[in-house]
Amino acid sequence: MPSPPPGEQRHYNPITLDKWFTISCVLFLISLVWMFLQDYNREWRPLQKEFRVMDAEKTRAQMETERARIESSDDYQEARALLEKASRDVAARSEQLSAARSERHSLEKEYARAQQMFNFKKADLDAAKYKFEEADSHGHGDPVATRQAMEALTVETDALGIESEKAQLALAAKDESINAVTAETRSAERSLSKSTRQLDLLDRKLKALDPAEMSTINQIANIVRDMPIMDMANPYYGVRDKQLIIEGITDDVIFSRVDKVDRCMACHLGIAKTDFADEAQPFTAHPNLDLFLSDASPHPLKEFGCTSCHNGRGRGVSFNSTAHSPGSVEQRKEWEDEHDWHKLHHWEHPMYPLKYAEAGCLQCHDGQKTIPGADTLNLGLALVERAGCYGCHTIEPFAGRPKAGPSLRRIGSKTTQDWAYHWINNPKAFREHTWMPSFFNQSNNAQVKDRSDQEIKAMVAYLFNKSEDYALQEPPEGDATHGEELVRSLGCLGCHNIDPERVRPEIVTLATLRSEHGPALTGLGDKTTAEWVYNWVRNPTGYHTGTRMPDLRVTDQEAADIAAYLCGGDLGQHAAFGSTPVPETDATKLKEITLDYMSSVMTLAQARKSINAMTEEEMVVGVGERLIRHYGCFGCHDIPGFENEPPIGTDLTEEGSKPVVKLDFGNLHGEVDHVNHAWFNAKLQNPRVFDKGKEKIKGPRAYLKMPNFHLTQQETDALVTVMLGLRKNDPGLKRHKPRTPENLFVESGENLVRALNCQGCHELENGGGDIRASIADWYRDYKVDASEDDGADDEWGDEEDDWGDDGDGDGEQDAEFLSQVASFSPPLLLGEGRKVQPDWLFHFLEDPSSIRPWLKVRMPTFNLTDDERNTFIKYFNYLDGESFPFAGSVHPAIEGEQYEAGKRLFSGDVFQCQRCHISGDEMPAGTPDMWAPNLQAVASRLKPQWVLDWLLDPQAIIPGTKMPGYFPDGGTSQPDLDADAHRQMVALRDYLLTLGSDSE
Amino acid sequence: MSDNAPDKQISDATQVSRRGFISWMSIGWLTFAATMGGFATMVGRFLFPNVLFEPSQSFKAGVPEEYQPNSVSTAFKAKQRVWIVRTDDRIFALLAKCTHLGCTPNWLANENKFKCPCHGSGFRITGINYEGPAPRPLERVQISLADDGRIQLDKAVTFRHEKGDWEHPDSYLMV
Amino acid sequence: MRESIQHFINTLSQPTISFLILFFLFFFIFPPNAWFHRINRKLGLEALWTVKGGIAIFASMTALLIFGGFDANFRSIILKPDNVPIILLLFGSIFFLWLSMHQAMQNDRRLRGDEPPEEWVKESDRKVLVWPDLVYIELIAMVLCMVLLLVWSIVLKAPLEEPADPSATPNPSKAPWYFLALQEMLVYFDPWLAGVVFPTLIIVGLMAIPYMDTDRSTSGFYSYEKRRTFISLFLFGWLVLWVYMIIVGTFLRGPGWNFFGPFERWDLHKVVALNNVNVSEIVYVKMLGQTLPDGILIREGPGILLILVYFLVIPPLLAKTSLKGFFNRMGSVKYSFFIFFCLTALSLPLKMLSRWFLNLKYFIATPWFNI
Amino acid sequence: MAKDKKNYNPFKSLIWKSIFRTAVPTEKRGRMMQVLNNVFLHLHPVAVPKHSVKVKYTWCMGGLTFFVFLVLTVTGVLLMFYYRPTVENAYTDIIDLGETTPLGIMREIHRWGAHLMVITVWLHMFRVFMTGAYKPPREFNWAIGVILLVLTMLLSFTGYLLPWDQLAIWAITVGSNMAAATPLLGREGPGAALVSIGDINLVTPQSDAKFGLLGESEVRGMALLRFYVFHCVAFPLVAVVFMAVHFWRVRKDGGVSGPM
Repeated sequence: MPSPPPGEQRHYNPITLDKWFTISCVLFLISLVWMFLQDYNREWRPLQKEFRVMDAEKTRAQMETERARIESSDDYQEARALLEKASRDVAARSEQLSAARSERHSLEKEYARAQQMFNFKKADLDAAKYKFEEADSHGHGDPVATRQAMEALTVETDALGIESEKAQLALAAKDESINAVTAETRSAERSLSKSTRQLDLLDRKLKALDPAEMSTINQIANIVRDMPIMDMANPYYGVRDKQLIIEGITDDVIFSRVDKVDRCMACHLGIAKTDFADEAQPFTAHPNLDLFLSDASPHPLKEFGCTSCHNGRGRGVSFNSTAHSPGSVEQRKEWEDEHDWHKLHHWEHPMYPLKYAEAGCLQCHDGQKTIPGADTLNLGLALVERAGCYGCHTIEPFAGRPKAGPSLRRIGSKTTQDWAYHWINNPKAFREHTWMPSFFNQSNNAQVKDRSDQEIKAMVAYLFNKSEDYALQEPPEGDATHGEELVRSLGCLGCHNIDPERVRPEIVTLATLRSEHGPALTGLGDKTTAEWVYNWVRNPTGYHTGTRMPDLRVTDQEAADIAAYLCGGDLGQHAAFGSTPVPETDATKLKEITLDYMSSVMTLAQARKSINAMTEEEMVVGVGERLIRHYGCFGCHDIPGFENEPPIGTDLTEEGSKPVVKLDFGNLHGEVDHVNHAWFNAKLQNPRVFDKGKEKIKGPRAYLKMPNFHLTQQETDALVTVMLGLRKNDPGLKRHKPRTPENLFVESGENLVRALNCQGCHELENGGGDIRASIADWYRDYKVDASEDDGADDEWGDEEDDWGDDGDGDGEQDAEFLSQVASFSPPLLLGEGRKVQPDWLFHFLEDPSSIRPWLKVRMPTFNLTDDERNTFIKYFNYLDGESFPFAGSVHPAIEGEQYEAGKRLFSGDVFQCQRCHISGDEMPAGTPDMWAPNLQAVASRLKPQWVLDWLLDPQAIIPGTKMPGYFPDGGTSQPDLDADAHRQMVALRDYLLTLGSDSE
Repeated sequence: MSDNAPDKQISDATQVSRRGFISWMSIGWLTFAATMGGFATMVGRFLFPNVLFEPSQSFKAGVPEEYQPNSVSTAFKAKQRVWIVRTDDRIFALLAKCTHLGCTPNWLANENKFKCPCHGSGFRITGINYEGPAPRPLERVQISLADDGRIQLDKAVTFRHEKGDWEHPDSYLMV
Repeated sequence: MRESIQHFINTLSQPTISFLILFFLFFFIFPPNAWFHRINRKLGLEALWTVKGGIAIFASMTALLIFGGFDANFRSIILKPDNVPIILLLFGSIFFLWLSMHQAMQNDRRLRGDEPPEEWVKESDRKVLVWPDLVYIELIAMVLCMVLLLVWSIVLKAPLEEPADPSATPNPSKAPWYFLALQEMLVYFDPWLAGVVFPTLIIVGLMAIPYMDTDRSTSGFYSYEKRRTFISLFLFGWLVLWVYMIIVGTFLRGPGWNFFGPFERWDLHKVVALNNVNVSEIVYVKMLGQTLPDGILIREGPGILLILVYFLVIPPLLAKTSLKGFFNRMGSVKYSFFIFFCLTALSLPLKMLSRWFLNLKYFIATPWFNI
Repeated sequence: MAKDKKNYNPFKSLIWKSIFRTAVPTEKRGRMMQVLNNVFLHLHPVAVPKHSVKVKYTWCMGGLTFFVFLVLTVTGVLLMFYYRPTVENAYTDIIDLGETTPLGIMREIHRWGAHLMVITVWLHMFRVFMTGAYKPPREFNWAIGVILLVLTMLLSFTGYLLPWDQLAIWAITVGSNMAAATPLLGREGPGAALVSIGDINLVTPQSDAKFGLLGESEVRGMALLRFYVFHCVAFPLVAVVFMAVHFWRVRKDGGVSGPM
């Protein structure tokens, strides 16, 4: 070792170093403490504390109520009195009791001793048995000696066993005598604890919740358990018991799927507690706990968790890391202030904003068109159908649906080229609420109006050039007045509007959409001719085989009347429309457009050459075809030459899971939020909006071309909900799908119901029968007419004024009027599956025969295939929970006691069925609004079991029906068949079943 | 510390009062030691996770009325290894784990006993051992009524007869 | 005003401009030989390394950062958690550059005055005991380092993006920041060169430095004048080809690996024309007005020739002319290695320049490899 | 006894002495012994040239690099308790480190520490260059230093994959694609076709340099495992060996460099 060099040996002043060291160590300690605190003070901690206080308060209040309830309850008082008395009794016999107890104690000791002796001996015996067995069968030892030993032990053991049993019996006897004394006390105690059970539970809960209720040592423990570091052991606050691991529903981590872990309840602590329904977030309870979260609901919390429906990052435990999404700019501002909210990048599935929350339903309920409780989503799905989105966009749940618009195959017979030009140019000008969207004069192409005009003209030229012939028959002279009555009474208004001034309701519902199922019937005289309407109404399929317009079986004269009404007068004419002249064909412009389109599929030189070889008409028709292909008109319309075109739009089947980066925000990155729903919203509100600022850079052919449907904000929201719900699904959800075979049949039935708009006229399980309002309208006039015609019957005459203003009339008359309207309206189809026989329904749908001859409304003939009719049968039956083969048959006797009884009950002497019911051709007395369906059809039409149910309690099946209940509460007023109500009903039913065959 | 004399060779300029020297240095080292202790604590705390992914020790088992008097429910044996027993007036839960060597006994309803297949230990319906090698009665687990009135079981807390635990109010439910 | 400054900075920071400025200014700031050194002195650039100069450098960097902080685009890039170390690196490397140059200037002044460098101490009181001076200093440094790390960790959360998805490439998709200089090289060279050959040469070249610069007399103290050639070349590699490239790669490369100024929004749809040609096309098509010949050797002949000239003709030429003294000092073996590494390093800026101004893609383009 | 207690000095107690052998030294010999007798401190010589204790000269960068390496080792070991290198668990484990794991800030310390280490290594190298300290006799230690620099970056790079997020997989994909471009040995590298016998090509996507790096032809689960092992075991081990050589050579080559 070198010797230490002389001179100065320290380079630094030690004090300075110490100071530096001290300062850095203090900083070190501070940063460490800071780190601990950051780790400890998680966002959920203050919330959980707050919740604990709230919960304690609520529990205390509940306890008060419960205590008051118990105090005043007889059970409790009784039990208490009983207990007091019993305890007094026991106390009186306390000496006897304690003596007995001490006796029992010595008996117990005796028994224990005897038992032990027995056990020991028995063990010896078992060992001796084994020894003997070894000696006897394996030759290890002396079989004789061991056998003797065993036998001797057996005797001893038995003796000891008897002794032990005796001791046990003595003990049992003593027990019984003691129990006899205390039995009353114990039973009193038991009933007392039963009546205070709820209170005890609350008390126990409160003791765990509220430190004030705790013992001192527990108060200390309550503090210690949640201190930093100490909270590793058994903390009160935390995430551990708030975390849900949802088996089978998974998060996608691309290479694999992992079970969802939801920790939402770290903050949303009251989510499943009914008493937190009115609290503010984050403690508020989930709405509709019967449908969601509760164990008995179809969506129990443990099985579904939160993010499987709502999306978001379930593993997060802070406001931001869970990917909450604001639903509006205001909410966003509020969150930014309150929670320092910022978008969680890098999570593909942010939470649905509240207003789109129903999107989550679609993951499992993806085949259904109406999902109970999901009104926004249902509206969205209906809008997709009505607007025909699936025409241009493939959307799997809507695959195979008919095109949304009318066929243009024979347009030449229907209207003129000029009208068609004006219509495409601006459909809204003709009918304000039409579902035909606007392609032109939009934000991105208004400035190329010249070009647009030529484009429209070219498309129209193509359509008329390719139009097929349609032989129109000459109509007879029509009577517009009668036509009006027909339109209003036949049921046309179930699908069509005829009010030119119609104001669309502000809130769109499924019902308002059903009334827009067909086009509004205004301006028809402008659009087409009475001749065409006549031919159309007479035979819709004659014009277009695939049309959804059903055949109402009108006579030629009726058709002519309807045509006359629809095409004439104010209703048929549209003064302002088409007043501007159609622009001239501009050959240069046309050439330019043609070149534009052709150059995309061939070289410029080739395009020029072939254009020069064309006549102008060839060019117009040719470019028209290209334009129709470009705009995708064939998505909604049947157009010759476009029978097998694929849809032109983006596939939307999984649009909801498309990454945001794949959505082109154009120049609107600052104005539209960078999230998918904001993009969808902007796109639906104005489909061309993302071309903003690009009109001059892009050529018109590259313009965005989705047409504008002029949707309201409410409609847009509903559609955005659908879009968000169209997602790549977690395969794990399949197991939760409500997809039994029965449900699938119901689903396909629902689709048919929607396509045919059955609910426009009939009320079904999920609503409908909307036509009733217009029936009421018509009926008001009809009633007046009838009273004028038949002066003798003044029954409704003086009520007339009351019906002028809705709701002004007095309640009783109101109800009566409504019930009259009801009997002129299409029948309710509630419980139809339980009611009618499948065979009958099958034939009825093919050829509707009149059950209710008094009705003016006509069940139309739909062009249904056998398959579709079978679908209806399955739909109605499975909807009502019927099981295959859906029909039970009964063979009624036509003589005997029962038959006679049935006949008597049926007769005018007893129930007077025929006073209201039609029977064959026999009409009942009274006015048609009192009539009821044909009883001769019972045998072929109704299910026997349903008839019994109906007779028992008609109100239960159709509330408000005029059918009287003859068997109130299952009893009867008639003496027949031993006054047995059930037998009477069967007899009556069986008699009804014979009616049809009787007449033959 | 008191032996710490300043180095004699350090120049006079660096000599300072002993007090200042000691206090700077001691504060420094104390905070340093405290911080090191903090780090050790941090490592210790780190080893105890805040959330668990193992099956929960506590579960719910229906309402008391579901159980018949003097019967043994084996509904939770497979998943939770627990029998729920109802005597005349009590419901309690027995851990299905033989106190001999930890096998899972079977409930033999006809013979009214639990019998362990491994070494033949037998237990009465109450859980008391009466035959075979088992040294002590079966253990009971904590049972209580939850807020919603259903039975709540927690296997993390057990009660032993030989310790007199079976009279603990959490070891049974009165019905 | 603010916008025009932002626009100015955006324009200035384009690689074509900023790199050119740096490239040509660099050797005046860090002169590799006496000629440059004279100009450096004349321009008074040494003032950068005085205390005042240091304050000025840091004040302007901080001012730029604060000015940029007002802009959302700038902020979003700078404050990305993974980009924070680059700010640290930027400030750190400039600070320590200043510190070392500051001390080097002081020593140079002393050496010019025949004084020993500051690090030199009389033999007699040279040594100082490790306990406690050194270990104490070390401990303090460690504690402060830990404080820095803790505060950094508390303030910034480590990033976590979407789950790994091999079917969805993020745009831009970047290597870790310390490899971004290599990724930037990939724009100009094929992967086998930029990703394999160059990194290997960088490592080998670094290791080779002490075997080429063996003058023991100038070790152990800060000095610029005594070692100006090596320092200048090393700093060129470190600051221009490494740190500058990292900054460009991190802050100024956006979607599509397109260039974006610090105040520009990262537009996914930015379109930049990338029409590149090879040497063969420049020679045969542009200069001679012919079509490309069929024979691959003839076609690529000009490129091969260029590269051969670059690596085989230039070194002896330089050895005979401007680097004569250098060559004589080092001997031919060391000189060959030295000039090879220098030329290789220089090939990157040369390729960059020819890409920008000649739209050059490859010197040699064959079906098997491209250079 | 009482007297003993009064003058009780913990630095002279049996336990203290058994650990440190000397009391807190005050005189020269003690100070020397302190360094010699301590396994951690004896990396240092007993006495060093004066300029090498100057922070202004050394910037402490080498020592800090080693210190950050130790911090990374400790936090890395702790992180291994909560991280499973499988495609199912890796990503969610990292989420949970941020959400529920107690003191999950360990991940931040580890990540930022890794960045810090890259910076300190670079600056250390820069300082060594600027003082000309790489020159003989230290030229070999400079080479070792270059290897340690490469190892540092490889450690950082392999750790980058472990969170198994988009940042990770694509950084590693880009990086490993360079291995695919290795001349002769990479599937896309120049001359790969030459490494064949007859019609049998030996460099295939299942046998090239990239495959060797990943353990499979594209970045998937096996690559995750392989990088995990590289990151947690292989590279640290190699780095420790080279560090030992590096430190030893610092002393053998005459300590921190200084003017002649």
